[in-house]
Amino acid sequence: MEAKSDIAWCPGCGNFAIRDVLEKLLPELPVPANRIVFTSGIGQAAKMPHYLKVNYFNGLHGRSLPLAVGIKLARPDLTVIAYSGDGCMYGEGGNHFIHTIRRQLDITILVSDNQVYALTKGQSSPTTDPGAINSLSPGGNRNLPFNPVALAIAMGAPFVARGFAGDKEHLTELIRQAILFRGTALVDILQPCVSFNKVNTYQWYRQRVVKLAKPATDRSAALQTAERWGEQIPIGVIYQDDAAECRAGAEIFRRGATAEEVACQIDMKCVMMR
Amino acid sequence: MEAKSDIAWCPGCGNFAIRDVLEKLLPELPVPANRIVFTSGIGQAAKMPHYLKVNYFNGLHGRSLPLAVGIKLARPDLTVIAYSGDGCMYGEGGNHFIHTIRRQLDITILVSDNQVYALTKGQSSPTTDPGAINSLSPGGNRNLPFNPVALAIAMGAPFVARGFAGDKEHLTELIRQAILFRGTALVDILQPCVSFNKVNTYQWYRQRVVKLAKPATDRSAALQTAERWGEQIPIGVIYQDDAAECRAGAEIFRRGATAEEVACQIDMKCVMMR
Amino acid sequence: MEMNVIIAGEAGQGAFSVEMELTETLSRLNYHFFATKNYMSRIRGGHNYHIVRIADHPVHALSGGIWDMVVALDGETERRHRPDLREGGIYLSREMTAAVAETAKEAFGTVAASNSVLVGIILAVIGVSAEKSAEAAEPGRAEYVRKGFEFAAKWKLTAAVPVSAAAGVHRKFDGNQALALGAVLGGCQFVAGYPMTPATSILDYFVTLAQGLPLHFEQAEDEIAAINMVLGASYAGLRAMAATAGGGFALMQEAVSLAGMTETPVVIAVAQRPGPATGLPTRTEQADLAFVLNAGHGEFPRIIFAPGSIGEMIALSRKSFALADRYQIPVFILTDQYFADSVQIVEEEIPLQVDSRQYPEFDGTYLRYRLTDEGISPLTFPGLTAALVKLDSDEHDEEGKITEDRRMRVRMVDKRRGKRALFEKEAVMPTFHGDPGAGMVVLCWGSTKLIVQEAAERLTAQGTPVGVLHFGQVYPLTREMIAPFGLEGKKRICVENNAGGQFSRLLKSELDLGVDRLVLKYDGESFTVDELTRTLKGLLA
Amino acid sequence: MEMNVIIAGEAGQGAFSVEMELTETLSRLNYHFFATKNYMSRIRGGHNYHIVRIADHPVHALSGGIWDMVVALDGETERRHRPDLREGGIYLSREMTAAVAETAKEAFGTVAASNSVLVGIILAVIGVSAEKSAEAAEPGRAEYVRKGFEFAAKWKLTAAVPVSAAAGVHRKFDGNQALALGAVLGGCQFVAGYPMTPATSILDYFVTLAQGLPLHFEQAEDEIAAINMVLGASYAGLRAMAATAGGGFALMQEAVSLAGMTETPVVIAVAQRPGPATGLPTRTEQADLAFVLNAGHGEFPRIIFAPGSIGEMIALSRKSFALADRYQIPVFILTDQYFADSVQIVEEEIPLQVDSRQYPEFDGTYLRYRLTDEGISPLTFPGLTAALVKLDSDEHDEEGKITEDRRMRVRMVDKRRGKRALFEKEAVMPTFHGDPGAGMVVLCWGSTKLIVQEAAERLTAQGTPVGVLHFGQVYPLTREMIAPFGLEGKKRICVENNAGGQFSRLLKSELDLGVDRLVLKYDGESFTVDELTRTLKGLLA
Ligand SMILES: Cc1ncc(C[n+]2csc(CCOP(=O)(O)OP(=O)(O)O)c2C)c(N)n1
Ligand SMILES: Cc1ncc(C[n+]2csc(CCOP(=O)(O)OP(=O)(O)O)c2C)c(N)n1
Ligand code: SF4
Ligand code: SF4
Ligand SMILES: [Mg+2]
Ligand SMILES: [Mg+2]
Repeated sequence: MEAKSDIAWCPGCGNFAIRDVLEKLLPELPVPANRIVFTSGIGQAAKMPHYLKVNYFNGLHGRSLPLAVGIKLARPDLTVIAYSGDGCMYGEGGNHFIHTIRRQLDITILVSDNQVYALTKGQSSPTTDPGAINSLSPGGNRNLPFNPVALAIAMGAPFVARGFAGDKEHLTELIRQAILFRGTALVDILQPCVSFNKVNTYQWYRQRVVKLAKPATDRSAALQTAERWGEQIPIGVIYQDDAAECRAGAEIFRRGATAEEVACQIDMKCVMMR
Repeated sequence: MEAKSDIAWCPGCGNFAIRDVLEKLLPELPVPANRIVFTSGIGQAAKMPHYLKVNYFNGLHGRSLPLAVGIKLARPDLTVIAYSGDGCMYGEGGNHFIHTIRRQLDITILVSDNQVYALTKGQSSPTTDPGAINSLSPGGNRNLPFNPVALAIAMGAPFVARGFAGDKEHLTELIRQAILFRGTALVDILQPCVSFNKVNTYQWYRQRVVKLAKPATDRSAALQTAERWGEQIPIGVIYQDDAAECRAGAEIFRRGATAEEVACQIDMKCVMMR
Repeated sequence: MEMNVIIAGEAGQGAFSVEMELTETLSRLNYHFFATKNYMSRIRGGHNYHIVRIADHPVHALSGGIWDMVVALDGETERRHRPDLREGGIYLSREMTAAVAETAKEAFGTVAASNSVLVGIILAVIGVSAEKSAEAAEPGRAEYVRKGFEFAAKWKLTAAVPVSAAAGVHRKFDGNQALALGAVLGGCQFVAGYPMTPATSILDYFVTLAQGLPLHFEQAEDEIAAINMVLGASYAGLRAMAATAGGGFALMQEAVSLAGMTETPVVIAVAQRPGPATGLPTRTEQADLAFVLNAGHGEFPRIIFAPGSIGEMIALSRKSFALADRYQIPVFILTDQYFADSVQIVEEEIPLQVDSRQYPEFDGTYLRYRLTDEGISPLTFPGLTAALVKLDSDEHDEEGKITEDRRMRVRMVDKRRGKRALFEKEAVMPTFHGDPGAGMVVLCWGSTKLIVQEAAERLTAQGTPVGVLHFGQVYPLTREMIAPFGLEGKKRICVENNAGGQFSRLLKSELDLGVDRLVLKYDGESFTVDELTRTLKGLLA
Repeated sequence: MEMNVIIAGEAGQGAFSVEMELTETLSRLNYHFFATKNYMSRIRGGHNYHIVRIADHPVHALSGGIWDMVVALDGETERRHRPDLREGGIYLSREMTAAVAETAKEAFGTVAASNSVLVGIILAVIGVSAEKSAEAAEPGRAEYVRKGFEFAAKWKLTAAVPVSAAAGVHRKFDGNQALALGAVLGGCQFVAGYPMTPATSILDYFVTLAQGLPLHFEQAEDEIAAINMVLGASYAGLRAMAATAGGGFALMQEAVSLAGMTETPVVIAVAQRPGPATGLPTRTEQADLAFVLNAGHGEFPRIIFAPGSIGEMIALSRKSFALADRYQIPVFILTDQYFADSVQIVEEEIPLQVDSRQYPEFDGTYLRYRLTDEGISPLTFPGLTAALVKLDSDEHDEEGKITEDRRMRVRMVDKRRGKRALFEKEAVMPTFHGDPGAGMVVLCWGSTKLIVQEAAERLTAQGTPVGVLHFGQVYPLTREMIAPFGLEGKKRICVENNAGGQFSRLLKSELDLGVDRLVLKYDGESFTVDELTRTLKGLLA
């Protein structure tokens, strides 16, 4: 494994804690490393797979999810995890976020949510607090905050959780459950960025996070929990629907068609009117 | 005005009714035609501005909203209305839909929601019912439906309504209110497509629509109303928050800077460290 | 012996169905024919027309001459097409087709039957017997077709323009069906897409084939998602393709660059229509060559095919997948609305065996981007063995980890770019048609091939020998590709369906080959044989 | 007389601040200098370095020679940069800089003060007095700088490499500041963007200027939104610009085509970095020329500038807006990370008057796409008069309504493409530098200009006269642009910071001008004067 010094994060970055969690958790899963595939975008968070012993496709900023969808559809036998930052997953990749949920595939979505575009030096991300000041918002961020947890629940995601990099044990369990859950599972992880987010620090979160006892199974109640933010920030599984449908990928890998099958198919279809 | 025969819609298309509504309503607004700007994308719905006496920028598929944002920011004096279809606004343009709401600008979003990609001949759109069969989904549409009304409310839109092309009077009032509302206003309009949507017909909707007496002012209640679909489909203003903040555009049109102002600005800033 | 018929009317009036049903029946009756369509971007109304050229010899282009028969479903047809009816040609007026519809409704209880009745009339005109026609009719429509023969008899049209069947048993395809079939034969198992004319029918046909074959189609939320899904599927182990038109392809640019950087094999079909922007969404043009050639930021190699016949389309579409895998590059197939919507019968045999990927196995020391002597890194897929497969869109080292090392950067750039020299060696040669001794040669690419060839044949027959050199592979271009044809000594004319002469510029920049004259068309329609013959004649005079 | 100093260390250790503060102070002290940076795509750790070349004469490039002074903030510096220290050069070892930090912390209670102390040391080395330095220091940091003089005295470095101030009062800019300032001077009032290195600082500076000027910046959700917002703002009446890097620009392709079709004036700045895909996000390259040249599906005209000096950047960035408006086209400004991150002082006067749009008024008969004799349609904006302004991404008629008429299509294509002939007449001439009689000429474009020029000067001084022809306008290229320089008779060498020789291909396809030799570099770094001098010498020998 990597020496920590080869890892391109700042000392003290919340991503180290998340990496610790994954490094320990992944070998415990009932899936060998070579069947785990991470996709990621671009950003500090998106470098995560480079520091784990897994297959990965570190693609474009914002596009980790369609990569994951393609992989899962092609290879239902693989465990597919999309990993990226808040800017990548909810900003540039926002359209994929909402539509991937609609596909009902067995994909896990993990987000290092540091409420900032860190790699590009601290601009507002969709989850940045209103009023936050940075180079491109000297007068303060003017946008309503994007609530990924509420959105995922509203879009019909069957497993939606919020974790905190400052509580590794709790986070380990959330991620474990998310990966083992059969269906689209989101864990939005509160990840302190020591370089660019001087507000939402470890301490700030520690004073606010409250652990949920158990997930809501009612979407309306879950949405209300999801809306809570500020003095109290709920962490844990916020919504879970074990009965939700889960669509399987296509069982076609290494099953080429024969010339006869093609002949039959084109005789049947090709000569018929469309 | 156009002869109806010059309009590129099918006879009986729900868009004609919506056009009637707009044709009558726009001159009644306290804004002259030359201060009304429509933006639109590509699709049957997106042709709407061509058939009205307004300024328009008929842009790319999915991109009516960022055009509208640019126009409103540049010219707060203009009344800006983004018009498109469900595929355009919620599919290709999904990312703009969620993030435009976050900007809290005074823009009206009108959607001819026919639950289908009509111009390209009937494929599933985000609002197509699960199971619906068409050329690209011969086994039935497998995605969870996208609920624009719920999503808009969850994202914080302050005025969210659903209208029906089959009730012109009611629709007129909804659109009037949406345009006059100061803030981002969505009217998702149930629009029968006689050529490609044989399920959600005029009759089908007529049997189901129920008019809401008044909008919820509580988001949680509004979300529950928004979730209703099936035997009863609520139409009317579903959520309204008159107290919501509304960000004004920039008052800079035709106010060029002088050389002195520039000199002063670069002397002050340029020589300071960033 | 041939018969050119045009069926024209509003969108939704049935001209499209008449064309479909007619070509279907003609192919069962072993006729040679070529059919194409001209339609507006609307679902009902407007004015569309469908052209079927029926012949006793192979035909693969729009004649463009005057019509032997015009079938009017609307009033506009009279104004637009009747002037081009030849003297003594057959005109089915709007009143006559209305009478057909009336009768169909009365006799069969459905107006839709009138399409089949019209098919019957046309078959009668070319002299097919009522019995044979009824036999070859679509299931359940034999009676409708027979009714057409009654009309033909009444109107004295029977065998008015006789054409005999001579094709033998052959399959018909339109260009997009050929593309999709070629892909499936090339081992493509995964397509993700977002509908866009004129590429949608590629998706449609793939979905049709997927009904009975181990293929998957996924409708994406946008084109960016589509191409990234395709790259994900390719990485995971399936040969995969994206298909779209210019505007959709514009959205795929960043992912094309990603494919180049990660060396992920991918095939991308771009069906051209007139731009810029939305342009003329249902018309034709060849104006995205330069765009595809330079698609994606940064520098990386690619191959671009632009087949010109159904057979070539099937073959090159198939081949694209092998090349994409072998060189781990994006391979492009350029087509256009004209080719996509033209229905033709294929005289040659189509080999139906399905190619497939190789699935080499490696141990845990596997490096996705290993620098090898051959210049190509070993490609395999996740989950087959202990080997981990790591792709990175940043510049990377052999393992697939981000690197900022300058020397590694240079080695990786050289490796990627170096592949071009390898695939240049197996470039698909252009095809020469006509008199090799002719002093003039017409250069063309993509869908214009068979139009140009027929025009050249006519000119040669008229005493002006002309050769045609058609490029099915438009990039890369190598000196070896043109060496056998002695182009330097000939007068060179380049025919393109665009305004900028994009291919002629490429010939200049890649091969330093200038052309003497450009023949360009950019009104949204393809060339016709007649028109092109006239233009070339003017130039050669 | 000059002093080349390199300050190197991990990201976050302060080398960046030292460079910033040093150049700031040098510019107040009226020194000539050039500074640039070399940094990794990470926020902390790794190894970055900052180079400042201080001279008694104008310098505008990286010398690249051996260092006169190396300041080590980390251990890596010893290994990486000490070998290039000249004999007798100054080495501030890691221990020494640690001592500085220690002292700074003790004396001033903040480690950050050590950056200013280091600045003081460097100023002492070049022989500035402590008093003057303290006066020129950043507010509140005079004491820190003075402390640097104590260290210099202790280490016997005072005036070790003396350089005198000779620049007079001039402003310093980096390339991206120049671009943003030029835009504002050109009347740009609206920018929408999404952060992406190396374009982010264009946005940063625009935002800085917007603090006191009537400008608006909007941070978009993605690049597609950014460019569409920009087009919306332009349509509504503001001159507007988008700025991004290759990957972000890839996402703007469809909208570039939209600008072409709707004839919406727009300026797009593309700051190049090494690709493909994410590539080397913080390094430099000139490999997006072909991409920009062919950006957007379909055919429509464009202008591309690639300025080579701060003055030229300000002038051409300004000019872009006038041209975009006049011809209703997209105008591109190509820059790169090297230029973006290089800080230089500008000797020439910068005219600060702000250009503005014209707001012509029309009555209700206004047609946005009127076909006029001059070949340009009248441009105005909504809400000024009764005129309605209708833009359409489909092919359209004069009013701006969708049309499928073939003749109208051809007229509109001809109108759009015809604009090229008009703006070719006001092409920006390339600039020639050096001996017009030299038998060899080096062709270059964009950011390499001043590096190539200095290399040519050195060669000329060494007895090998070389001319340099730099293209600030890279497209379109016309014969008139090169006519005065007698290139045909000379040996032509093209220098490019890419692997593909993209500009040389353009010279071939546009002007039929071949080059004899290519000098390419694509390891992520720019050329240095030393390196280029050596390479050119090799070629000329
Ligand atoms: C298309 C594109 N746009 C912009 C960028 C530049 N970029 C790289 S990382 C990043 C922001 C990352 O933010 P986030 O996803 O929150 O990750 P973090 O660095 O905060 O972990 C951006 C804008 C890019 N690489 N590609
Ligand atoms: C980038 C891009 N992708 C695809 C298309 C093709 N296209 C045109 S209209 C349309 C669907 C329109 O659906 P919707 O927005 O619901 O409008 P409707 O026709 O149903 O009114 C599509 C996919 C396009 N024009 N541009
Ligand atoms: S900038 Fe922030 S997110 Fe990035 S590595 Fe540093 S602390 Fe972590
Ligand atoms: S296809 Fe449907 S939406 Fe389009 S015009 Fe016809 S009825 Fe209306
Ligand atoms: Mg982040
Ligand atoms: Mg629709």
